[in-house]
Amino acid sequence: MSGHQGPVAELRAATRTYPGVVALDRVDFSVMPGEVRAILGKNGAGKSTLIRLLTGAETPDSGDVLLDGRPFVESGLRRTREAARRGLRAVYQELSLVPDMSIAENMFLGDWPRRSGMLDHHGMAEQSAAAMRRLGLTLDPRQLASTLSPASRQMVEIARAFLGSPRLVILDEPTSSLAAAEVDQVCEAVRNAAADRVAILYVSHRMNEIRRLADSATVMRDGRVASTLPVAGAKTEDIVQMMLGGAEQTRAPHRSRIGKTVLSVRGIASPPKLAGIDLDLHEGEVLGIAGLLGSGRTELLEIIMGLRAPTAGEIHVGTEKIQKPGYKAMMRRGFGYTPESRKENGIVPLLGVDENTVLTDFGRVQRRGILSAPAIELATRAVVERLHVKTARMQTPIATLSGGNQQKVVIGRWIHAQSRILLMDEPTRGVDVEAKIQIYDIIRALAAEGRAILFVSSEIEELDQVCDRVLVLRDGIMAEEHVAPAIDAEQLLAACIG
Amino acid sequence: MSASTASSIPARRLLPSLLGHMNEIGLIAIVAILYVVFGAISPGFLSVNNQVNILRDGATIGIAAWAQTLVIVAGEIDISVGPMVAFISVIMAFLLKWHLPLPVALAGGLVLGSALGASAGVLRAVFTVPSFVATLGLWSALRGLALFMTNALPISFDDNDTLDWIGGNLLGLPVSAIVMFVLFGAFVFASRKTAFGRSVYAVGGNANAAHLCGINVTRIRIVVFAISGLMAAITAIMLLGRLGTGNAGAASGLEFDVIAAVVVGGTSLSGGRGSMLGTLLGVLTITVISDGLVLYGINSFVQDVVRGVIIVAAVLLNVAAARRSGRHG
Amino acid sequence: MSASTASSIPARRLLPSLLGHMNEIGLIAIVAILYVVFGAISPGFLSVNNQVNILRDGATIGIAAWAQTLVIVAGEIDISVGPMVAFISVIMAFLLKWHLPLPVALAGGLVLGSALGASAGVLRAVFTVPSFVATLGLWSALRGLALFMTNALPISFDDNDTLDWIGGNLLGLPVSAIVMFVLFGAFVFASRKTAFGRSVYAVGGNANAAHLCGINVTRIRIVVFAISGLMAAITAIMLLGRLGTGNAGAASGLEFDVIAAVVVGGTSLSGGRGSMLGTLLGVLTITVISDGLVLYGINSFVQDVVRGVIIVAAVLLNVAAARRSGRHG
Amino acid sequence: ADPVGIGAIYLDSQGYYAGVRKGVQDGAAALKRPIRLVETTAQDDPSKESGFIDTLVSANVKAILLSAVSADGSVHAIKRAHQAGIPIVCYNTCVNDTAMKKYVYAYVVGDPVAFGSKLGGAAADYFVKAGLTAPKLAVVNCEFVEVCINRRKGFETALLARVPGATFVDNQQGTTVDTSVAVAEKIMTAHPDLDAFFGESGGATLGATKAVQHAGNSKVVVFGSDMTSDIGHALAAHTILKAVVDISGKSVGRLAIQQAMDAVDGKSKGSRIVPADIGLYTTTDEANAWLGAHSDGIP
Ligand SMILES: Nc1ncnc2c1ncn2[C@@H]1O[C@H](COP(=O)(O)OP(=O)(O)OP(=O)(O)O)[C@@H](O)[C@H]1O
Ligand SMILES: Nc1ncnc2c1ncn2[C@@H]1O[C@H](COP(=O)(O)OP(=O)(O)OP(=O)(O)O)[C@@H](O)[C@H]1O
Ligand SMILES: [Mg+2]
Ligand SMILES: [Mg+2]
Repeated sequence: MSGHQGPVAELRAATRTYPGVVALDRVDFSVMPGEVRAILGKNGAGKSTLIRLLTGAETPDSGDVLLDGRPFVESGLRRTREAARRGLRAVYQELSLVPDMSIAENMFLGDWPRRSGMLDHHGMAEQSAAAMRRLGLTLDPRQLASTLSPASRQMVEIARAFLGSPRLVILDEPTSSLAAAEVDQVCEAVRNAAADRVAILYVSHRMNEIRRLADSATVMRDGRVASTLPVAGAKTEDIVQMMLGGAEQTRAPHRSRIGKTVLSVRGIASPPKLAGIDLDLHEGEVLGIAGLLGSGRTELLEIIMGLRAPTAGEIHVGTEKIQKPGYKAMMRRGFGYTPESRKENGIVPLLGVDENTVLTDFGRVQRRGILSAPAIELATRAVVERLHVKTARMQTPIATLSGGNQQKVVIGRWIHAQSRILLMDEPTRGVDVEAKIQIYDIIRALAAEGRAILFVSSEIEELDQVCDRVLVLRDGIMAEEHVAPAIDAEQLLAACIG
Repeated sequence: MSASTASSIPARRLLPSLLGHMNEIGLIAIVAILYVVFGAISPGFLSVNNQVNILRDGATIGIAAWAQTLVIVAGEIDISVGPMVAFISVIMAFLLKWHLPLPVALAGGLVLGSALGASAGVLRAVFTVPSFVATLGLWSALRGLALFMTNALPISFDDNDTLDWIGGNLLGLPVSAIVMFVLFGAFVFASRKTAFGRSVYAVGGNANAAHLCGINVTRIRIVVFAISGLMAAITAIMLLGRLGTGNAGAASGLEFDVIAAVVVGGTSLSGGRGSMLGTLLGVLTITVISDGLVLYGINSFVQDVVRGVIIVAAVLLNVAAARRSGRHG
Repeated sequence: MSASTASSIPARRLLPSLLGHMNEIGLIAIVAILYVVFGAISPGFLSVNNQVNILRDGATIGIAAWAQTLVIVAGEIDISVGPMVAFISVIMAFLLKWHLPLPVALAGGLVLGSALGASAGVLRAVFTVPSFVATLGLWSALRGLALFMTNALPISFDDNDTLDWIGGNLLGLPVSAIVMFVLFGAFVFASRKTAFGRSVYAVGGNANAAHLCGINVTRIRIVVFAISGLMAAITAIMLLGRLGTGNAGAASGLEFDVIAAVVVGGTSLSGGRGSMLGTLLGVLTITVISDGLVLYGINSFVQDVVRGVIIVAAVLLNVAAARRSGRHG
Repeated sequence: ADPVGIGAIYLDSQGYYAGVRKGVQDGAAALKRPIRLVETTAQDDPSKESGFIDTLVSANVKAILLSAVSADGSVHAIKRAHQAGIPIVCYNTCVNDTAMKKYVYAYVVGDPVAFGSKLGGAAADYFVKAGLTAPKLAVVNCEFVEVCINRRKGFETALLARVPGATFVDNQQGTTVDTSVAVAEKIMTAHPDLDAFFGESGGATLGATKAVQHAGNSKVVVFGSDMTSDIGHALAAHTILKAVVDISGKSVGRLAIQQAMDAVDGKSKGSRIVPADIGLYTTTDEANAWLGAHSDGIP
């Protein structure tokens, strides 16, 4: 360890631009050993860019990056390795596992331990297993990363960050696909590390986590540091206000009228996760499903949509019993599905916002079998305006939008298709506070129109904000039901754990 | 890679539509340079006659290249083009030799081409055999079959006025070039203005997402290969018109030229991105290089060297242009 | 595809090690079937002599295929193999003809091969030219250059005992086959047990993640192509030993056989996944098919047909086996 | 009795080798002995040829017929067959003289220089008759194989001997019909004052003829090699194609299998070279006669 007593990491007047955007604008930033620093800001505020400068993944256009008071020696592609050598670990926002490699190899990616010149697979497996145990994970380290659920992948990445003896651990939205129990594990790991004088940078859109963990917070807005302040004294509203830069916050509107049953599920089983699920969904209702990581919520949605065959049980849509399940057939019955992983299964990155919107139903934007540019423009504009999607033009490739705006388009495509029943799997994952509230509003407004919504979320706090009713999935069955207005986050969490 | 990008931020805002076509503009510049150079050094290069030749040669690559663009945009590849063209020309020649009426023979060839293409598509889409392997199988099998059926000898048939007309010119333009341009229009239209065309881009861009939006990914994949087979059959008709016989050894290596034209045209081999206009310019580049070099009269072996260098240089310029315009690979 | 996947998750936990090698087991079954069939129908197929032949032919494909496996696992492709082998054999023959000592001539060829491969790697890694295009350029240029330098005539040189020994047998095994097996061992070791090998898988699987973890993606890409060039040079030495002259027209179409062997061996063309053992079995499959068909004595054109069908069938079986084992493409 | 295994390697997939194969098969049938032919194509590649020879050796064939890909490049492989005690019969092309004396039982050949020279003579006849003292010629070649280079040498020598003013303005590769048509068209564009084409192979000849035909009323004529039905018809028309030189594939094949069986029977030989007839066809009548004799279309 160096004898340096100053900041572990520091940016001085760092500027980074991308074509068309100034992602960071003369930012000064520093973090001290043992400090847990939260970084807050809307989507696109520049949080991830700041982090990539610290980890050496990118170089600033101007300004300095210092680790333990010393600048990088290496330049370009070799920087990340130097940063790792100097004790920096990071969990990036985008998935950074190699799918066809084992967990153990992923844990040591790029820096595999060797014994007499050869990779030490055995040692790797043991150390990985130990690192995962510290986070309460019991996965086989030889398992391939591609076979893991999104949540397990994220846990593996977090375990990777705490391997060895780091000086600074950076976590960029580490809990975006985690449920409450896992979040607790992560919090504990962070606190233990901080006690060992490891500095932590923690990016999250979840305010309550930040309150539990962070000593101080840096709020970013439009590529600049708006303020750095101690968390203890600050009021949440003030922080949110700082992030938004004075914009008005809206609150979720009132509950809508519940109509007749549109979907009923009876005895759906799919071992080993689902043992017999019953649920009813009504017109105008937002039905939340809470559960722990891996409790089978995604699987349930996939079964309902006909993407996966259950071993037992039946599904009724209205009065009709589904005989031959199939995704396309469910779409025709008015179902829409927004998948859990936006990047892998949601967006077509190179296509524009417009085409990502009309993909679900070209029929509506055709004139005599020919796609009509004005019709596409009109249909997209309707969705974009209604959902407040922030995009320069309708044709802008969706990959260049912020996560929240991408998610709105993914929801919007089902509005375009006029779906009556929406199944949403983690629709607010990786989305900033402002966009989250907008998405809640959208969901409530859709329900108010008489649509039925099945809402899966691992962020317990948001369930009581949007749902009329919450079912708790535990041990493969719907263990409990909580009905608004008596939905309470703490009770739900307790119910999930069982 | 993400590192070391950025530069011309203001330019982007000024000319977004122009810069969005940096790729095509770069190719036009390359073609222009080739015209200037060959115009100066290759005798007869600029003659009307030779321009007609370029168009005729271009048609052989172009018609197949339109379909290949769709195939590659869909994230697949079809390397069976050359043998497919040869095989179908042989089959049509046999049908004509047996005195079947021309429309029947040609229709037979077109149906056969589509069916063979579709079979590769089924292997890919239903049985998840990688398309390289599925079409490699066709590549080997069709060439062998054509050679076996003909003993490697040309198959001749009675003179046929319509076929001669197809092999000839109309208003000074080769009929095959006219067919190529008409099909180009059709493909531009299909790729931009139809649900099918856009679905191809969606499937190539993210097949999972396309599936979850209700696009029949399997069908799209089968259809693009069927179209590729159909275009090979049309190329076979043009070849039959030009040569007057069915030749099992014809169109050898055509798949390389076709794929090179598509890739030079800026279509990404990883799918989801590409334009018909780019491919048109790619076809022009490849054809002009071959033609200009032959006219220049350098050793045919050196032609291969120069061709290799120019193809790489063209893509290199193109990549550099795209990078300046801020679009990243 | 995410949809309608999964199913037999429990099976996976029961026999993970065995099922993880479903691919290899499937290929062993295919090779076994080929042996039984050809053993029955092709006279002399099972003779020791012919097994030695299969090994010798296998070496021509195999040595290049080990490197190609790394290239494809890294998410790239190298189609320049055939012309590279021919070109380097010609250069080495020239060096020998000018009475340079054998070690110098061979070392020169090896260095040249690595350098040419690395140049394709630089085009890919630094200038982001797609590897298909970069190696297509080499493919065209090297074949042309070799033919031009030799006028398509073989280049002979003084008899050389060491080269003859390389072209001959050692303890009843062809020296080239021994070289192939030694290199196989080296590649298995490198791909499984060294940081370089694992980095190749990481780059092919997720280049971005690899970069963020400090792996020098650019260097890995350049090195895999350099290795591919080096292996082509070694293949050229074997060829020189076998033919005793440098031939510009040799090894034509070798790239197809090599890529087919790798793909039949279960390596995914989209990168990140593949095994050397699979490639070994792929090489065996391709070689046994060619050999058995010639011995069976069917028309050489029909051989192409059968080869095409068997390659597709092998991959089809393999895919089906992998699907049963619960692994998905 | 067990059939006698005979290996036959054809040079590439040109139609000419279909004639050779027919000759070999007919010849084998005519011998009224059980013969098992093991055939394959070397695709102009010495490495493939070498592999096939090894395969044939292990298949226990009693003799191998081949058209060597290269005079020097094929020596090693042939030597191996010789050492395994298997007699080699070359046809059409063979290895260099020294190696041939050591390893080859017989060589059925129409000498390519003589082949080219015959056609060169015919071309000279034509130019002299037409009163052209300085004709401009272009070659459509197949010079990635050596035999084609020798054909051109013979042609040039014979022509220049009698028409010293003749010049060769271009020489480009084109062996499959589609490429040779395109190449010939371009040559005509580059050299509008061209007088004649020399096609070194069947595909080249046919391509050049088609190209002239497409160009319409051109005065360009073609001298070509290797008869096929199409070429026969074009020669019969006699408007563009004026002379064709040909070695009958069938007769070469027949001679080759004959020699192979002699070798199997251990007959000793006087001369290694077995001459095959080189036929020159310059008139409509000769063309029609050829077409009549080859009604199955196989040369
Ligand atoms: N590789 C890139 N190329 C172009 N623009 C980029 C790139 N990476 C980031 N940007 C842009 O830079 C800005 C800052 O992005 P950054 O990822 O740092 O935001 P963030 O605060 O992490 O947002 P989020 O909360 O959505 O993760 C955004 O406008 C983004 O679009
Ligand atoms: N070992 C595995 N192999 C293959 N697929 C898996 C594996 N584990 C999870 N998955 C799939 O990944 C997806 C998400 O997994 P996850 O465990 O998060 O979902 P889940 O069981 O539905 O629980 P959750 O309630 O967290 O959504 C599901 O489709 C699941 O079937
Ligand atoms: Mg971010
Ligand atoms: Mg889930």
